Amino acid sequence: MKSLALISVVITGWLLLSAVGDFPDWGDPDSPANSYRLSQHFVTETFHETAVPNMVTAVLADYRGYDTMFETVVIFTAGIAIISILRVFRTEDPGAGGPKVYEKRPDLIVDTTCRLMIPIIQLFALYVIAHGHHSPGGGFQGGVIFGASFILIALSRDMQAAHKWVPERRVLNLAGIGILIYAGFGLASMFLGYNFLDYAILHKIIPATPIEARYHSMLGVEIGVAFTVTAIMYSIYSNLASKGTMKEGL
Amino acid sequence: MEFFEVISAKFNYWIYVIIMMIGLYAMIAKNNMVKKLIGMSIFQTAIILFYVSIGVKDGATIPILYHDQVHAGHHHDDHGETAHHESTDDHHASTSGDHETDKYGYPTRHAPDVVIDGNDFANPLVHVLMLTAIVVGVATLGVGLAITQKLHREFGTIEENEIHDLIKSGK
Amino acid sequence: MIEQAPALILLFPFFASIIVALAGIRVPGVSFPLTVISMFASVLSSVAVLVRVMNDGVIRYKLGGWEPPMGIEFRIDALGALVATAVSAVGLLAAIYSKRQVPAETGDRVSQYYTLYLLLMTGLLGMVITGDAFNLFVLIEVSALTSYALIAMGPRRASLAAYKYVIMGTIGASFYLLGVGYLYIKTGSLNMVDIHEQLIARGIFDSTAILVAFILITVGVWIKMAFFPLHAWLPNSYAYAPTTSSAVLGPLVTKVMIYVMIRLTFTVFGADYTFGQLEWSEVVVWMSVAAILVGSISALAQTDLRKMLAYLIIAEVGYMVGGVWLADDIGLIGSIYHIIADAFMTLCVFLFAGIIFAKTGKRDLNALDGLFTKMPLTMVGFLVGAFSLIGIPPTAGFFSKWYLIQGGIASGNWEYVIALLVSSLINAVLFFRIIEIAYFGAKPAEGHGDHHHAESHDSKISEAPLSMLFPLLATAALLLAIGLYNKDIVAIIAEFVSLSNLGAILP
Amino acid sequence: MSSSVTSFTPVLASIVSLLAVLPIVLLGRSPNAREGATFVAAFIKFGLVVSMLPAILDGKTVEYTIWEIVPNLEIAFRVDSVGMLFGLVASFLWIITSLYSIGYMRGLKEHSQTRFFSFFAVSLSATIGVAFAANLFTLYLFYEMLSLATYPLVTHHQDKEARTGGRTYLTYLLTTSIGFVLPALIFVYIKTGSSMDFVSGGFLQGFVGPTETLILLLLFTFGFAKAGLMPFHSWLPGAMVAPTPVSALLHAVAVVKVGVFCIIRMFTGVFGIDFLKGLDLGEVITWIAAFTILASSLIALTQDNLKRRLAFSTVGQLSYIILGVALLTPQGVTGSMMHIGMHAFGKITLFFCAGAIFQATGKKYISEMVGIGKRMPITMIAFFIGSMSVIGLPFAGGFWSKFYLLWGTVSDGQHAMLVVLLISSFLNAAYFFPICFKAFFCSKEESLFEARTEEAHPCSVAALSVTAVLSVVLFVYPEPFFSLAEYATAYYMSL
Repeated sequence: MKSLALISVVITGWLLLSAVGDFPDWGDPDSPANSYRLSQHFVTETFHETAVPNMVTAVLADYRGYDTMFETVVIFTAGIAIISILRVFRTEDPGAGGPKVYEKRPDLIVDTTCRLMIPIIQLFALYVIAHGHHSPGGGFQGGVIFGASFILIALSRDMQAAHKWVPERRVLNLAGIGILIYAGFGLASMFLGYNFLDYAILHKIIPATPIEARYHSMLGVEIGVAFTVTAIMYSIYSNLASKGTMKEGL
Repeated sequence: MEFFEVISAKFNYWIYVIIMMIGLYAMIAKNNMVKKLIGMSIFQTAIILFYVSIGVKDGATIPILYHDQVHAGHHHDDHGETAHHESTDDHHASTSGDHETDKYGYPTRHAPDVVIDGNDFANPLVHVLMLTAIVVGVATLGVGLAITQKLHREFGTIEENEIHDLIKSGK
Repeated sequence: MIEQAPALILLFPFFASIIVALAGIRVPGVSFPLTVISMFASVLSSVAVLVRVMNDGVIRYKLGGWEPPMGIEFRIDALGALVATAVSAVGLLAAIYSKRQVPAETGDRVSQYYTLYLLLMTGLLGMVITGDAFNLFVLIEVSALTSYALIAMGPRRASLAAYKYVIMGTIGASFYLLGVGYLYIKTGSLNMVDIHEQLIARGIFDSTAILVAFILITVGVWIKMAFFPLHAWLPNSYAYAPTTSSAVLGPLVTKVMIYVMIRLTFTVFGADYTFGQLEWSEVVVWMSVAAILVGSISALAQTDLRKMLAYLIIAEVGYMVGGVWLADDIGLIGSIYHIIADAFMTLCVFLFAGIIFAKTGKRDLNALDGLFTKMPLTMVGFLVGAFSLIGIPPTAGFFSKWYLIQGGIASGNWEYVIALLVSSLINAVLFFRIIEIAYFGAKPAEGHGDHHHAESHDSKISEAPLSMLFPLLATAALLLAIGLYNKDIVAIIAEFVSLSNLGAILP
Repeated sequence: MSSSVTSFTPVLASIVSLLAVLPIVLLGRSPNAREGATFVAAFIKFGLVVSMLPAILDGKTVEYTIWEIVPNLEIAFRVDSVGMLFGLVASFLWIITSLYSIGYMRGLKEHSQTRFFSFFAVSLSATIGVAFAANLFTLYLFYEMLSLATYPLVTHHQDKEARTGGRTYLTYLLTTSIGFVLPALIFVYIKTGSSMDFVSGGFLQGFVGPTETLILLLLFTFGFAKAGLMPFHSWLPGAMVAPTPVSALLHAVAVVKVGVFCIIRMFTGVFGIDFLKGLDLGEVITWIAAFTILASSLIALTQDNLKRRLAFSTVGQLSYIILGVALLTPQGVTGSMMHIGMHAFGKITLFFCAGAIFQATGKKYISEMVGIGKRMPITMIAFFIGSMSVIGLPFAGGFWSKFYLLWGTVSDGQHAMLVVLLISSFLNAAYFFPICFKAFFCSKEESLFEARTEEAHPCSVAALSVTAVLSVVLFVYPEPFFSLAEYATAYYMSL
């Protein structure tokens, strides 16, 4: 296996390197990728067309919003997949053969620190989500941070404590609702007579110009993404950490 | 020195290939399933490095507009919006000269006065793409780990050859 | 609503999957009907799109209203519409079959199963109709993740197979992603048609980067379709997955990847580049010959029914890859026709294998002992599928072979023709072995006297329930229909092939 | 023969027995009604075939195109004189065989009789389909259908022996048809780009070179392995595990005759006699056929199992037909076509007799049949007549076809073949006459049977008597076959 691996690595590496000489220099503003109308359009026109100063957010949630919807679906799929692979609904035989799970005693320092930190983390997460139009951030980033706050609860105390906040069903609901929010914007555009995910038409139902409708819808879909990511991040953690039993974590 | 020049001009691309091959080697050669997944993670991260390298522009900053550009834009926007609410017809009459509008009277371009230089900002597209790739990487890793855990639950080991032995011996 | 039909093809299963995920966990009973209804709606949308494509030509559906290449578009030509119809139809039939088997084989995870199932269909249908190279990657991953999970839901050997699939699948998808990156770095575009135009406009067909991009994409897609020698992940995955999973994965995943290969070869790189500039047709055709022979011969060595069928898929992949790389009009028509035909015949035999497993609980060929008398209708459905795989007229499989062999002869690739014929014969041996067991019983009587031995076995096994029988027989009927109306299907395919410019580059 | 009539009759003639499967299956519970359905279908079929006879004798053809299945290629029926000849023989003998099988199957209380009669009907459908096929593609379609439809018949007993026989049967037939005929078919399609209709003088001329022609000729000749040309003959003795009515109709008439019929079609309608003559390719096939004739006759001599001896005899007789066309002379071709009919009647009589003996006494081996003439006189007289016909002696129909074959060899100076035919006739006599002789003329001590007359089931005896009598009648009045064969020869050799 080792020699096979070495051979394939050498061949692939040689193949990839052989094309490097053909690439434009690193950082060359005139490279095809940077000078073609695609990236130029995204840089120069995004603000005019969507009113979002953060081009990445605009491209993510609008120009390539369809991709992003499926990105969210990928996360959602991963969550469902892990549940379907790992989750044990029957109660007998918890964590057979795995490392022994200790019952945690509450630790004052860890507990207090986390108590203090978690609200701040969550607040920051909301900021990242909401301010994604103007600064680095967005639904994915904020969602991960938010999800991390729940994971921190589970880590600092135990999984049951985290479950009080986000029981399994609520996790799944959140994840599904997140995607529904995203796709709902698309569907709404469709019902109003435009193509799927063409937010501009939503100005008919929100008081704004078409360009502002895009701006606001993007915030909406980012919130949807954040829902899903938050929920699934926690779900992946809790399943993996409890070996699918959802009883006790690490 | 010539050689060094060649390398340095495309430094990132060389590095990405090397990182990627480390990952690929681990994916194929390692026997431990978690190590394989780590290799997979390295492999995917290398691709992210590659893509992000494409989008770099000398002398450009992150693809978010400068504050004053946005501010100028918002200024126009606010103005337009107020006018719109107060008296639509007036607004049209007064702005049709310098702002294009569509047939419903909505502006076709937001803040048309703001001038954005294409060379000021890095290519945003690759970042979007890589956001997706990261997400995919996380998802695959998660599923991979879940399957590994299931295998561990069922076979009591995560060494591939041991599992093969167990299957062969009919357990 | 007709102009929205392209999006509806995948939006129906997509929304249904979310609803199943939300509602199914409370009321598992809604999962199955929702799945079937949404798949049915998807079939209708596909047919509507197909009709529209045939009348008005290529449909371009701009998602988000953005002009490509800025935004993502669906670009559905005759080929895409045809494959989408086949994919959604297979999805519908396999879904109907799963009614009883999902609760039986996946226990308390019914809603998760159907969620994943619908997401898989969403991914596959999305792959077929998208016109964006990067979006294709995302959808490949959606379908891949769901496949991993659908396989891993099986018994314990399935988990190991799924793990290998994760590793191989990730390498394949990553290669594809890298290839797209190489294309992007040279052209700056992600839209398939636009990439092709840029390749021409910039005159960079000689570039090494484009060559490497081509290799990466091709190899990546080959891994995903289990083309020999990159097929190692497939047999166990499909053999040990729950029968409902393999009934949908077996027919669809490899076929859709072959569609993707055709799409990328002809739309992104263009026939001129692939067959004119690169002179690899010979090599790839020889590889496909190896795939066909290895697949068939390995299938011969199996005693596990589904594993045997899984190896046959590898051989069939060889048919189609070879057919494309014959660089011949008719060969390409044959390949595409075979995508449709093979999707249904693989479905047919996998449904059969599923029914046998459900009824007897056994995986090996001896489970079929004397089944002709016990389950005659099931066997009839199976016979049609088997005849189609062997290539007996007038089933669909005969006509796909007809076109493929024609392409092989016309392009002078006799080795491919011989491989096809040999594989047909091996298939005949394989399936008549099954037919013999089902007809004579596992141990036939020595003399003439004991004619009634079949009845003396345990007679608990009876005809399959309607929810299993209907998809099987419907598939069998479709196989005959696809065969008898092959001319109309080929007319649709020819629409695509005539645009592919393949005839012009031939010497 | 330029004028043609468009009529649905040929299609109907083919599918009527296919449609009959439905009533046969539905009436499965009541044997009399089921057999009634078989008979009705058989008579309708024969009637439909005969109804087209006047038109054919008028020099017309009856055509019907069902639909274009592959671009430029149609599923189409066309009845011409050769097809008519074969169709007449097959559909008529189905009636007789149905009669016989009723006796045989009931007499032996066979299982799964419904399945048996259903597939029998399907096989007949395919046979008539082959006979009336207008082009190579349609022919191939029905040829394959016949292979598969006869499989359950061959393996009817569902025991180990049947499985082995069935395996051999399918291995040979499918290997050759998929391995040889299909590529040749597609090659021809590509080269000519035509609809592959059988036409006078063939359609290959001008499209393929001499080497390609030779390869195609060999692929087709060996590919239609139902013709039993050596070395692809061993499925035929293997298939003798089938119940005797199956052996009789399928392996003396329908299946094997479909094989030679296809080869005749190849020679006359695809390659064209003149084209082959120009390339001098007939000789290759004549030698293969000659070898098969002699070898199979010698093997037949050594067989003790009556059905196997008949099988090897069939292999040899089939090669007569191939040899006849391969002579590429008008008389040879006429002789071949006539031999399809003449040999069918003779051989089916022999098979019926073999079955009747098995049915009445359970004997399969020739060595056990000493003195059987006293026990089953009608059967053994029929056997004698059948033998005469197959050997080609006067007072039986076989004489005429053999006469034409011999004439064919002489007219073109192919004396080697004349010798082959004569030796073979001698060998035929050598393996048939001792059976008849020992059946009747043996001392009381030698006889293995008590001296009481006990024939088989009356249905069986009636059937074999009819065919035996018809064999004789065909000597006196060979008319329909004779003129049909003459017409065909004239048409295909553009005389």
